[in-house]
Amino acid sequence: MTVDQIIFILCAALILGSALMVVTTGKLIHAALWLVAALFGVAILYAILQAGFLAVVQVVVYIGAIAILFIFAVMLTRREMLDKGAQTRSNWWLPALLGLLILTGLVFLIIGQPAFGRTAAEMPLGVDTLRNLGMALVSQNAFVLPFEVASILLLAALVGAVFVASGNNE
Amino acid sequence: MIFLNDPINFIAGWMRGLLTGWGLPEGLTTVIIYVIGITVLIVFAMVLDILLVWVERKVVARFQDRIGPNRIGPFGLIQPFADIIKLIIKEDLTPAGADKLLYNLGPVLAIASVIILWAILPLSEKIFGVDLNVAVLYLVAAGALGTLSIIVGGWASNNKYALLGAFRMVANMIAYEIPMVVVLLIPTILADTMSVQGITQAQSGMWFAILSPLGLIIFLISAIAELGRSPFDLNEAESEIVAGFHIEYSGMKFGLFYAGELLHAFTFGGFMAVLFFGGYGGFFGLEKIGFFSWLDNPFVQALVFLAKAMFGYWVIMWIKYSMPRIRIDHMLAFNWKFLTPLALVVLVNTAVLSKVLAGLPAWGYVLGMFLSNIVIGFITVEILRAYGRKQHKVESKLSPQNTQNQEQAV
Amino acid sequence: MEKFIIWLLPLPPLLSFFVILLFTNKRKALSHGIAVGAAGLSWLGSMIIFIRALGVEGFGKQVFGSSINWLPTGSTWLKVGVQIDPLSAIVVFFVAWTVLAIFVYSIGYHNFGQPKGDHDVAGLPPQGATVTEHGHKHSVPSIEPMYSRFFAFISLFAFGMYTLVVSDNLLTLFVGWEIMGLCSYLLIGFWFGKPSARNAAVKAFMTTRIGDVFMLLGIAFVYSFTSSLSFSEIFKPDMLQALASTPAFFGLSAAGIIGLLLFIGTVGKSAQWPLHVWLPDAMEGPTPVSAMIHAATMVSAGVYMIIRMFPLISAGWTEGMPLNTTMSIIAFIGAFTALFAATIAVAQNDIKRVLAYSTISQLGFMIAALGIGAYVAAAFHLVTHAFFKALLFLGSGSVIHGMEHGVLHTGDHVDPQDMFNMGGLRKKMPITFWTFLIGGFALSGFPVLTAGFWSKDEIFAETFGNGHLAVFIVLAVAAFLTAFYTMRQITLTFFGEPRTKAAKHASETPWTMTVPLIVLAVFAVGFGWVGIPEHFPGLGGLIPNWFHEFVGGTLTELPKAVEFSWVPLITSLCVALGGLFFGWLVYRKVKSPKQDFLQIPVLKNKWYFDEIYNFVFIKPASWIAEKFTSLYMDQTVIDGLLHSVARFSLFLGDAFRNYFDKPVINEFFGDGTGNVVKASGSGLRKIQAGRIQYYMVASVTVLVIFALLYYFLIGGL
Amino acid sequence: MSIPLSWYLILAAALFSIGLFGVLSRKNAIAILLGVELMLNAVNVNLVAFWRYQDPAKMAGQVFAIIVFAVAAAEVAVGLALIISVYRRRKTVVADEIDLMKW
Repeated sequence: MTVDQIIFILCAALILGSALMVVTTGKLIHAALWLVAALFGVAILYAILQAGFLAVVQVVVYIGAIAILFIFAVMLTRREMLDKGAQTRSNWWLPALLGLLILTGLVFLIIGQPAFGRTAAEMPLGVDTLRNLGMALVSQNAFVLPFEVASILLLAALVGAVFVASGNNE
Repeated sequence: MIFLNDPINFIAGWMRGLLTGWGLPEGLTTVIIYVIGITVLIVFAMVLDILLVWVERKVVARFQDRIGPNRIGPFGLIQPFADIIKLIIKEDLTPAGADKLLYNLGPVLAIASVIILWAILPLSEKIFGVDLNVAVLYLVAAGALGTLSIIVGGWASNNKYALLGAFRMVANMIAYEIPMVVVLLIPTILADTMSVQGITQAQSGMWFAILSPLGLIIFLISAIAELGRSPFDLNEAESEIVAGFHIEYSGMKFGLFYAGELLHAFTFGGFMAVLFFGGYGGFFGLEKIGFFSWLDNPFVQALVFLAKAMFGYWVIMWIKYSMPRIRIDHMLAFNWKFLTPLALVVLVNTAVLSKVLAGLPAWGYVLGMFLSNIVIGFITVEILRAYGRKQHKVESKLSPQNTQNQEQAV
Repeated sequence: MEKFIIWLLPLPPLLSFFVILLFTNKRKALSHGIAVGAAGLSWLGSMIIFIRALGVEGFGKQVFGSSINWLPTGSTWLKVGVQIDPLSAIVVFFVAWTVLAIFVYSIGYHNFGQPKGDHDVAGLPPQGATVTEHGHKHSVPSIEPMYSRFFAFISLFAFGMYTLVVSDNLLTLFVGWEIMGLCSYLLIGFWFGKPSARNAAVKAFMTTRIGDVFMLLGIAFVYSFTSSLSFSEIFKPDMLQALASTPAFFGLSAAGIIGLLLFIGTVGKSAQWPLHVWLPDAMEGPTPVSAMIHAATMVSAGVYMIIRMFPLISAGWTEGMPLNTTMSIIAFIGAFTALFAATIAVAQNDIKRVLAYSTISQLGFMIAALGIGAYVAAAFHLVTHAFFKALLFLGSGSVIHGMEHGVLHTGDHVDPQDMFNMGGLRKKMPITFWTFLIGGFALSGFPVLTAGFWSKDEIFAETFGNGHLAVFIVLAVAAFLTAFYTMRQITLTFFGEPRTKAAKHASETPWTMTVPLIVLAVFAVGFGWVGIPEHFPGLGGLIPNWFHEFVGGTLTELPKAVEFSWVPLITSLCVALGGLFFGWLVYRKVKSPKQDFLQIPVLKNKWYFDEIYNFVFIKPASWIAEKFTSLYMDQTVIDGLLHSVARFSLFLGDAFRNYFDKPVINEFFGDGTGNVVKASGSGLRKIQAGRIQYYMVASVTVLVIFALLYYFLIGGL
Repeated sequence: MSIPLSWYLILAAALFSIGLFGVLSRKNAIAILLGVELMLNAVNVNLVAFWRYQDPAKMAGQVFAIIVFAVAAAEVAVGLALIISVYRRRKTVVADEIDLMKW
């Protein structure tokens, strides 16, 4: 077992443990913070995968924006719930069963594919991933259209969210 | 002489030899060396932090025409250590109804969000934590963690002032993050890289502060807002919400918030030095002359860097102790209606000009960039003046004194 | 650089059309500002192109042009593009000038700056407004109610014309051609409240359509033969050789048939016999329209197109050889039209109709010249004619305008277009008089000074020099008649004493109308001097025969300049001066139509062509439509068939309804299904909890079940 | 890099299943959105892992991950706005109580 693998397993434990806490913990604000931990673990995973840019963006977007939004939403709506009572539905066993079924199925399939057992080749020298990514996002022959569409989606979501949440549209 | 030229690698090599000599495996050695390196960096930052307390108090005193701490040790240098001892032995209170885990997590996150920034601060060409190729973005990401620490601390205190302070702080940070990100792109464009080493080296001939003075000013303003220092210190506005998000904290937990803020300010001074003042280098080509080649020594560079960072820190303090606090709505309006658009204009200007002027000789490039900034600044000031005059007219029309005059005239 | 300008040439008028139509319809000043501005932009571009073209040595061999792939046709592309060669450069030159002049003229013509009319409605000419000035009322001209729309239409027209001229292929040329046809229709029927204008519009549209259909056939034929529509492809020497040597129908070669089909397009567009009938009626439109569309540009476009296609028509023919069939037909129709229209023109009393027939006649001159292979002469006359005929039309519009002013002033309702109601206007309208005189002299071919002389002289020289005597004589007679009716018109309109009160009170028109007149008058005089033949006695060689060199360069080999001969020159002098003299002599005393000995019915009624067409085509067509198709076919046969089908269907429907629909469908299937659905619905509605997570659980469950089934039954991935 | 690709895929599958469980079982609408975020992250882990293991010179995997970021941000912004709006009118964020659309 190499250092890489140890780090991966620690990281995976962090992600899965936090994720389990997200879906099971009683206090919603804790769930949101556990989500932050899980997302942080995913960011580390990206760093291990040598996608440094994505790792940092994961922190900026998920922890800096999305998690904060969640915490705000929890704070703004806590009066009624007050985190009392059961937080999961009474028939929680059915989703659990479904999740387990899907997990076993997927694991079964993944293990069955020998191609998935390989390890990654060394990162080729001289490949500037960040520059490539930037060029891919704005180059005509690559992804400029999806990129622009995504930005329009974000704009629309921004306007929509402000309108829906502003409360003046009674 | 090797130690003097490349201290970090020298020590690392020596330790690697030592540890592998003890029979430790290669991988474990690497991990141990990294852990030691990180620890040293953190210790360095924290010791510096203690000194900063003294610096802050001395400088404030001078601004306010006082002497400052002067009893314990020469020039009161021992004063901060005494303060620390006091904080440590104070009673550590946890309010009733507080969320214990989060309440304790808050200060830790606060200081951690600052310390992780030191990983990318290049003290010199050879002394640095790590040279990330996304360092500029990393700066923003660390800011996000800072936001999180404050909201966690404010929420967990179970105190309405704390929560209000946290809300204000978050609104503040999220808002001012936008001009900050935009303006961070200016050094990125000018240096054609996001790595801080690259940005520093790109400034060996000319500081970006001269190529983009407006970018520097916007960065400074949004950095102050990000720090939550006066005039943007609404998160702890004493007259309104007592002490804001850290109202319930006492003892060393409060000390961590306080130390975090000071170190954060100094770190931003450092980033200002790196992004706009050439970091550890930037002697306008002086170091290439044989007589001045000692400027390339890592320790000299580190000293230069710390001096520049201290200058930035001093500017932030200068502003803090000379400006009154502004109102929350004014602060947000200032950001959304003025700073963000201006930052975008400056960014577009820089991006376009850096391509347009690329063919010119160096002096033409620098002059063009500088003049374009001056022109934009002039136009901005003129627009603000026109707006101010209009505002003034409207207000004078509405003011009671004026109405009285009119009534008398009638 | 030039390429971009050429691409951009047609654009300003098009933008102007849309902007006026969509945004500035209510703002009159803005509308004409935009339209004139757009025309000005195109004018500027045209001048730049023209001047640059002058600077290129041997321009005919290295033209400006560029093309883009437009429509994929199998493995190849249909290309569209623009091209300016010497011929189109010269056409762009006069189009730009006349279009700009007429745009400006239209401002004054539609009474811009005058008050709104008292009873004016959209679709009728303005009837005048009453204003009170210094305490007493009087009538003044009123502004056109559809002012902005007019400028939108003429802008669209200008777009069509520019498109046609800059095209490097038959396809876009045809597009421009059809846009102009549409605009012609819209503008002739601009005052659609007048039944005569309506009918004239329909007539013009239908008549030119006949030509256009044949032209489209010709284009299709060209494409099927050469797989290309661009001129440079078609005019390649081996392509022309192949076209000329391939026999097609009626003993003609492919080139001949194509040329003939395209020529029929020209016959329609340029109003040649036998499709000439629409042009005189088109004078129902506003005068700027008559000047621009029906004198200077659109009808010239027909001639332009056939000149452009000259290499195709003359494929296999070289100078000095006997004419091929197509060219003979073209020469015959041109010469015949020239004479025939001239005879009608001498008997018309409407000032604009005289000019209309004169236009037909002059176009005949060009066609005839082209038919005998005088390429340069035809192009030369095209340009000079465009200038002086636009000038004459605008002058006549100015006269009518002045007369209308008199009519409104006196309240005396006389026809302001009838020349017998005028007289003595030279003192009332001096600028109009002098410019009209210049235009008229140019049309008559007044020697040496005027442009018309030089271009007409070149046609005479070519016909005579190449031995086409019959054509020469016919054209000479036509030229004599031209001079004669021109002088008749000038004499009746401007000389003598006013014959009505309205003529007495006519007044000069505003500067927006007179300035274009002066500009065009300069060209009507000056443009002839660029084409003085080298061997002309006295003047020849003083100025190099620039026009011949420049335009001739379009062809692969420069056409030979014809040998100088005294016969055509003297003929030309005689017919011009003689016609002018006789015209003045006969009409200086004439006071009313009764004293006019040329008011003979056959000429007055245009050789009864309208009546003949009415009898031969329109009556039978309506008879077939009304009697045969409508009464017999439609009402008896088709309707009867339909009625019986309907009756049978009714019977069948009834049977189905009573014996099948009601018992089986309605009660069993219909109500039965309804009941089943209702029952199951009320049972199933319990699952419709409205709770999203129920739905999600259900869908995920189904997904898992199907995945398992898929895996185990079909196996693997 | 001595980690097999399948480890990443199994981790992503597990994360996805946990997220799915959260979405299906939690009462609070905000908690459901938290589950959705976990599922989106599982997808992103897969995308980035395949990018790294397939051909790092082709950026499609990272680009898709970035677009997923954008979509996630948009989804959270609109979703939370809706929840807050619903909360204002109905004083509840329990998904089962937001059932005006049922029969």
